[in-house]
Amino acid sequence: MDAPAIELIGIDKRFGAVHANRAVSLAVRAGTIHGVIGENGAGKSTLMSILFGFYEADSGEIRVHGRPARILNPADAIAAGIGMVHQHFMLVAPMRVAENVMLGAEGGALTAGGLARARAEIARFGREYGLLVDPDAIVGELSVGLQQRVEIIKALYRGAEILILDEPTGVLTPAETEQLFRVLDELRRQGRTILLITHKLREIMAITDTVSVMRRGEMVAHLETRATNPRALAELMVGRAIQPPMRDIPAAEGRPLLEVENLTVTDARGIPRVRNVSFSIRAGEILGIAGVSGNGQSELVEAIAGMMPRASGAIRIAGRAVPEAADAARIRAMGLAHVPEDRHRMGLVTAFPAYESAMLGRQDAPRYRAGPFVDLAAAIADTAGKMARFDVRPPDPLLKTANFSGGNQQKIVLAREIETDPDVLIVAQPTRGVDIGAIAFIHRRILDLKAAGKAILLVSVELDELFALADRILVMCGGALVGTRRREETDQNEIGLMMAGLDNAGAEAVP
Amino acid sequence: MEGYLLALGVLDSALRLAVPLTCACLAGLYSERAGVVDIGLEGKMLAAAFASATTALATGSAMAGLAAGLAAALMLALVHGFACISQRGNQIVSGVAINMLAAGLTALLGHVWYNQGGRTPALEGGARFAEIALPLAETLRAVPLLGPFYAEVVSGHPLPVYLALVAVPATWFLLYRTRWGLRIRAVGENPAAVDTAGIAVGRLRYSAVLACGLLCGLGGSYMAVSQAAGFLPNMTAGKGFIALAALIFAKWRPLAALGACLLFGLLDAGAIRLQGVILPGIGSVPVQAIQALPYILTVILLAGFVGRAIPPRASGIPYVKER
Amino acid sequence: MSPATSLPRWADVVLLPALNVALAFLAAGLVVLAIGENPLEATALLLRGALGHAEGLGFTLYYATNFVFTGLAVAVAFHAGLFNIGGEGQAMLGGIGAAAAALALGHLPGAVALPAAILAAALCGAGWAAVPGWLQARRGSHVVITTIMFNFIASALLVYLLVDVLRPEGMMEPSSRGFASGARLPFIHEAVAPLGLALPKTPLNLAFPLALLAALLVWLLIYRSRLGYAIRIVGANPEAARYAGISPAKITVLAMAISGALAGMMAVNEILGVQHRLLLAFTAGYGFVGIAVALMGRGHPAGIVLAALLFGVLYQGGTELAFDKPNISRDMIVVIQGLVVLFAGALEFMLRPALARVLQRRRRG
Amino acid sequence: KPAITFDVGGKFDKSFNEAAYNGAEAFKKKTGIAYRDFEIQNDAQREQALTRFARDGHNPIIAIGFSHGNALKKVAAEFPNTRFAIIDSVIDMPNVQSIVFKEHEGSYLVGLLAAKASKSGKVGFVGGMDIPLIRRFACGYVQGVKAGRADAEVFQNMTGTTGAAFNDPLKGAELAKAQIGRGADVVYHAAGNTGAGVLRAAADAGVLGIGVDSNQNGMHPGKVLTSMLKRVDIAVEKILTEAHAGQWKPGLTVLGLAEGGVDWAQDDNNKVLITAEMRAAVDKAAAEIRSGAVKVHDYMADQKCPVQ
Ligand SMILES: Nc1ncnc2c1ncn2[C@@H]1O[C@H](COP(=O)(O)OP(=O)(O)OP(=O)(O)O)[C@@H](O)[C@H]1O
Ligand SMILES: Nc1ncnc2c1ncn2[C@@H]1O[C@H](COP(=O)(O)OP(=O)(O)OP(=O)(O)O)[C@@H](O)[C@H]1O
Ligand SMILES: [Mg+2]
Ligand SMILES: [Mg+2]
Repeated sequence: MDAPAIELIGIDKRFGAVHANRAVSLAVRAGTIHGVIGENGAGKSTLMSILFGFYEADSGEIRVHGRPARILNPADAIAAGIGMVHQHFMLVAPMRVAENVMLGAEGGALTAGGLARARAEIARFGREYGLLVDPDAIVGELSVGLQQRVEIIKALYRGAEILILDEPTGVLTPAETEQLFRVLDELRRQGRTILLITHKLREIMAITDTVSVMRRGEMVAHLETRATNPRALAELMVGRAIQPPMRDIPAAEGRPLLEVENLTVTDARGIPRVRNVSFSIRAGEILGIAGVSGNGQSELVEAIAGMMPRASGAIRIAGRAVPEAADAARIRAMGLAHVPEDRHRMGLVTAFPAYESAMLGRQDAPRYRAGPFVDLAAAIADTAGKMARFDVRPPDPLLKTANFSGGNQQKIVLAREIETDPDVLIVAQPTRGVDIGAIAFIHRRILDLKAAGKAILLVSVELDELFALADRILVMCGGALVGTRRREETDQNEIGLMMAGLDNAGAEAVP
Repeated sequence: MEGYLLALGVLDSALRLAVPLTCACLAGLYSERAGVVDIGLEGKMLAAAFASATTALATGSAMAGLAAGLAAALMLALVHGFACISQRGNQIVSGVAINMLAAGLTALLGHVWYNQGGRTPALEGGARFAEIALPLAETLRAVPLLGPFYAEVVSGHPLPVYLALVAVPATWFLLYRTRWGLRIRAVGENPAAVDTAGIAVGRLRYSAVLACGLLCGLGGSYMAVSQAAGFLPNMTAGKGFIALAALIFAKWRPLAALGACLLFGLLDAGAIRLQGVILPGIGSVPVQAIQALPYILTVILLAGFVGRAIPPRASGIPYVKER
Repeated sequence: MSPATSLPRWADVVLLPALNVALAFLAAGLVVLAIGENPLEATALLLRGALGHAEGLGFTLYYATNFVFTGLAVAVAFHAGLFNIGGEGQAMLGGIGAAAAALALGHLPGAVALPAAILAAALCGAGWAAVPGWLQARRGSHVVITTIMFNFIASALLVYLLVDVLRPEGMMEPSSRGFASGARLPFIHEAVAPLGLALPKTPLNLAFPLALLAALLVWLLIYRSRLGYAIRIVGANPEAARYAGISPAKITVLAMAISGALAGMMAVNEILGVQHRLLLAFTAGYGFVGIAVALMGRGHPAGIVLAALLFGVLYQGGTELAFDKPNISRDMIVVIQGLVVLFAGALEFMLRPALARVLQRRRRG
Repeated sequence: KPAITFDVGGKFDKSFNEAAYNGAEAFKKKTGIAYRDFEIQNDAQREQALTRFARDGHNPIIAIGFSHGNALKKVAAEFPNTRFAIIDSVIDMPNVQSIVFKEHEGSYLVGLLAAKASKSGKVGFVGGMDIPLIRRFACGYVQGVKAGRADAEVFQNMTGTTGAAFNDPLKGAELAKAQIGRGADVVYHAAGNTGAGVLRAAADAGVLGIGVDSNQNGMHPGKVLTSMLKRVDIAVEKILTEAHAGQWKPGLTVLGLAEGGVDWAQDDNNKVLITAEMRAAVDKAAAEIRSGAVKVHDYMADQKCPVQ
C-alpha cells in the first residue's frame, strides 16, 4: 500500500509555558477524509497551523507522500500541495472574491490576466463542486457560508491536493453544513485528501473515513470511523467515562429569580442576533442553553448582563424590572453575577496582578472602597481568601494574572462572581480550556449554588456539561428558541438535532 | 481678462505649493495602505531637503541634490521600517522620533557647516532645477482661455513638479493594476491573509515603506533645491502633517489625494496673498483662519459629520503571529 | 511570551529602560563626535552649566517643571490606551486661559487671582483635549490625528489673539501686555527671601512645587484611586471594561481631559511664573518633550519626575554649552530627544531577547 | 570686553544682522579689541544670553533687533552698572542707549529710483512681519514712488504676523511672483531673509529687485536695482568706539539721511541700471530731505500713511 498523503511525526510546540502540542504523530491516507477531534484548547488548530507552515514546530518531522517536507511557511505548504481553511477566515474583507482568490497566485506582475483566470476557475469550481459564488462580490458583504466557500476556492485555486478545514461547521447553518459535506464528498471522489477538525461527533460519524483524537496537546487515538462510536470517542476526548448526570439535588420549585420576556437584541450593524426570546428561571434551578456557537447565546447573555443594549423586551431580576439603560455595574448591584465565556477577552485583565482581576466589576463595591480610593489592603486580603477557598494555585494575590494557568484563571473568575452571593448566576462555557480536575471542582461549585437556592443560567457548547448540570435545557438556533426540554425527558441526540435546527417539534413541551 | 490672468497666477502658485504636499501625501498613502502608519513624513521631507540642498551646493548639480535627498529620506524610511516591522515597535512613537531626529540633526549640521543659523547659502544656477517651458507654450498663449492656462499654469515648472504630477496616476496604476499593489492593499487590511497566501508580510511592508521614503525625498528635495533655493531649519513647517490631513481627506485614494493637496495648496496661495491686505469693506482678513482651515476641515471629516474616512483596517498594528 | 524573551521584573522595569536610554546617549555622543567636538568635554560643560552653580540648578529645575507637566499629561492618556500628541496645543490653550484670567483679575490680590488663573489654564487645556477625546470615543476619529490637527489650530488661534486682539497699540512683537502683580506666581528666590535665604535670581517659581504635587496626585490617581483603576482597565482591555460596567467612552473623554489639564498647567510655569504676559512660541516644543519624558519614565510619575530632571539638565546645560561651544547648538537637545524616543520608545524591546539570553546563562552558570 | 547678541537669522544673513556684524568687525580691526557674540535661535534664549553676558562682566552689550526689547528691559534693570544698547527699539533707561533709523527716508530714495526704473508704472513692496517698523519702510517707499511718478501703482504685501515672517524666502518668492504677475517690474523688500526669495523671484522673472539693510546688489548682479542701506554697521561701530573712548551716553539716537544712518547703494553691480537722470533726481531728493525742504512722513509717528 502506497505512502500516506500526510505524515506528522513527533510534532512538539510550546507557546510560552503553554504546551500546545506534545510529540504528536498522525498519518492520513490519500483520497480519504480524516477527522481530528478534541476539546477546546486540545491543540488541534496548532497542529494544523504547523502542518500548513503558519507556525513552526519546536521539533518533529512532516512527510508529504512519503517524502520529508520542510514546511517553514505557508508558501512551502502551498508548494507541497497543502491548502487550509482556517478557523478564523483569512480573507481581505473590502476586496472582491476574485482578488482574494488570486492573492499570492496572481501569475504575472499585472493583475489583469490573473483576474480573468480567477474568474474562469471560480466558474469551473462552481460547476464541478457546487462552489457557487459571484467573483465580483465584495467578500466582506458575503454570508459566513459563502466566505467559507471563497476560502475553499482559494485553496483549490492554488492546486491543493490536501485540504485542511479547521472547525468549518462551527459557524454554519445546518443547510450550509449539508452543502459543505457534499462538496467535501465530491473532492474526496476526485482523489483529494481532507483533514477535518471539529468538536462534533455527529459530523465525524457522518463523513470521515478515519479519525484521530487529541487531548491536552497529545494524540490519544487513531481509529477507523466505522469501527467506533460517538460515546467511545467522547470518552477518549475528555479522557474519562462521562459521569451519569448527578441527580443528588432535585430541581427546587422556588419563585422565579430571572425572567426574560420577548427579548430581542440587534448588533451594531442592526442585524438581529436574539429574536424574541422568553424564559424564566426559578430559585434553585439550573437552566441550560444549548446551541452551536454563534447562534445568539453570547448576545443573549451580554444583553441580560447589561453589556449589550436590548432592542426590545423586558428583564426582571428577583421580580425587579431591569431598566433599559442599566449598565453591567448597575445590574450586578441588582444581584446578578456573570462568568463570561472568554475569560481572557473580558473576564480578567491578564496584565494586572491577580487581586486587581479579582475585583473586576466589583471595583465600586463598599468592601474595596476607601473614599475615592481603592482599599488595597482589603482587596488583597479578600483575594487571598478567595484563592484559599477556591484552591487557586499559586495562592498569590500579587502574581500577574497572565501567569496563572487557564484553569486557575477560571477559578479566580468563578470565585469573584460566586462569592458576591448573587440571586442569579450566568455561567458561560465555564470549563472551556480547563482540565478535568478543575472541571469537577467548578461543577461542584455550581451545584452548591443551586442548593443554596440561586437561579443559574448555564451556557455551554458541551452537551455533557449541560446534561450533567441542567434541570431544563433550552436550545437556540439562529437567535431564536427552538425548544425547551426537561433533562430527564430528552437525550443528547434530540438536543443535537434541535441545535442543528432539524427538529423543533414540541418546542413548547415545557411552558 | 485681467482677472483671469490673476486667477491663473493664483492657480500657478497653488500648484507649486501643492507639490510637496502631493509627494508627502502619496508617500503616506503607500505606507498606510500597507498597514504602517507614518507621522514621520515631515521628518523625512526635512531630511531630504537638507541633504539635497547641501549636496547641490557642494556639487553644483541639482540632480545630485535630488539623489542625495532621496537617499536621506530612504534612510529614515528604513529606520521606521526596522522599528515598526522588524521590531514591532509603536508606529506613532517611531514617527515622532523620526520627526525630532530630522528637525534636530538638520538644524545642528546646517549650523555647524555654514553657520548661518542653520541655513545653507542660496543655491544658484545649475544647483537649482531650471523651469522647463513645455513645447509651444508661447505659441499657444494666443489661444483664448486654454492658451494662457497652458502657458502660465501647466508650463514653466521645474522637473520635480512634473515628476510629482506623474507620480499620481503612476500610484493609481501600481495600486490597482499590479500584483504588488494588490498585495499592498491586502496586507494593509489583513496581513494574516497575505501571510497564509504564502507572501512574506515583512518584505512587502518594507517595500511600501521605501516607496514612502522615495516620495518624501522627492517632496523635500523639491522644496530645497527648487522652491526655496536652499535649506532653512524646519522649512517643511508642518507640510508633512497637512499631507496626512490630505490623505485622510482623500480617503487613501491617489487621485483624490491630488485633489485634496491642490485644494490645500489653493488655500495656502490665497492666505499668502491676503496677508496684511486691507480688502475694501471687509477690512483685513484674519489669515490664521484660512491657514487653520485644512486642519479644521480634516477634523470635521474625521468626525464623520461629512462623509466618513475609514483607514486600512490593519494600519498601526504590528503583525504578530502568536497571540 | 516565549521563554526566550521573558525577563525578571527588575530587569523589565529598570535594567532594560536604562540600557535603552544609555544607547540613546551613546548615539548622541557619536553625533557630537561627528561634528568634531569632544563628547566627554561637552558632557562636562553641560553638567557644569546645569548643576555646577545655584543659578544653573535654578534654570534646570525651571525647565524640568515644564517637562513634569507635559510628561504627566502624555502618561495619563497612555494609561487609558490613548496617545496624546496634543500637549503642545493644549499648553497653548492653557496659556490663553491663564492670560485671560490674569489680565482680567491681575489687579486683585494674588490669593484670588492666582488660583483663578491656574484653574483657567487647567480648564482650557482640558477642554482642548476633551474634544479629540470625545471624537475618539463617540465618532471613532483617531485621537493621534485629531490632536495633531488641534496643535495647528491652537497655534493659529494663539497668533490671531496675540496679533489682532491682545497686542497693545504700537508694540512690535506679538504679545499681550504684562500682568499686574496679583497674577504673577512668586519666584522661588523671592519666596525664600523672607526666610533669610538668598538664592540667585532664576526663573524657578512656585510652579515647581506645584508640578511635584501634580506628580504625586497623578500617582494617587492612577495606582490608588478607583477612577485610575477604571482608566487602566480601559487602557489594558476595553472589553473587560465593558464587562465591568465601566464606560470606555466616558473614561476616554475623562482621561484626555485630565491629560489636557496637565499639559495646560505648563502655562502656569511659563506664563504666570516667568513671562508674566502671553507671548508666541512659549511652548517651545515642550509638549513634544513630554512624549520623550513619559516614555523614559515608563509612564510612572516617579520615573517621569526623574526623566523631566534629566531633560531639564539637557536644556539648561545645552544652552550654556551653546555659549562655549557654538557648534553644539541647542538643536543637539532635539537630537537627543529624538534618540531617546527612538530607543526607549519605538525600539523598546530591541535588546530584550539578547538581555534575556544573557540573564538565563547567568542563572544557569 | 563688548558683547553682541544677533537676532534670529544669524550674523551672516546678508542683511540686517550682517550689517551689525560688519560694524563690530570694523571696530575690531581698528582697535584690535575682541568681542563675544551670540546668535539667538529662539526667544527663550534672549534673556538668558543677555544675562549671561552681563554676569560675565561684558560691557557694553549690544542687542541687535527690536525682539530683544522685553528681555533687555529686564536684564538692564538687573545690571544697572552695565551699559546696554539696542537697535530698532526705544527703551528709556539710564543704562540703555536706543538707536533707531529713519528707514522712511532711505525707502523714499529707493522708491524714487523704483518709479524711474519702472516701465510698467507698477512697482511692488514685500514686507516681513506686519509691524509698524516695516510699515514705516513701506510708507516711505510709496511716498518716494509717487514723488517719482504720481500715477504709479504700488502693490504691498506683508509676509506674516510673527517673527517667522523674516525667515520665509519661500513665501517671499510667492508674493513677489504674485506682484510681478500683476505687472510690477520693480520689487522692494524689507523682510530680512525672506527678501532672498523676493530678489530671486525678481531675478528669475527678469525684473528688478531692491535690497535692504546691507548692500544686496551683489546677490543677483544686474538684477538688483539698488539697496536701501540701513547703516547698522556704522551705529554698532559708533557705540563700540564711544564706549571704548568713555563717551558712551544713554538715551535715544535717531539716525537719518542727514546723519548718514540710511542711504542707497551704488556699486559696479548696479552701475548700468542707474541712469544719470535717475542719479540726479535721487541726489536732489536726498539733498532736500537733508535740508528739511522735503519731509518724508513717518508711519510710526501716527500709525498711518498719507499715500497708498
Ligand atoms: N498563538 C498562540 N499563542 C499562545 N498560546 C496559544 C496560541 N495558539 C494556541 N495557544 C494555546 O495552545 C493551546 C491549544 O490551542 P489550539 O487553538 O490549538 O486548541 P484547539 O484544539 O484548536 O481549540 P479550539 O477547539 O477551541 O479551536 C491552547 O491552550 C491555546 O491557549
Ligand atoms: N499567557 C501566559 N503567560 C505566561 N504564562 C502562562 C500563560 N498561559 C499559561 N501560562 C503558564 O503555563 C502553564 C500552563 O498553562 P495552561 O493554561 O496550559 O495550564 P493548564 O495545563 O491548562 O492548567 P489548568 O489545568 O489549570 O488549566 C500555567 O501554569 C501558567 O503558569
Ligand atoms: Mg482551534
Ligand atoms: Mg488549561
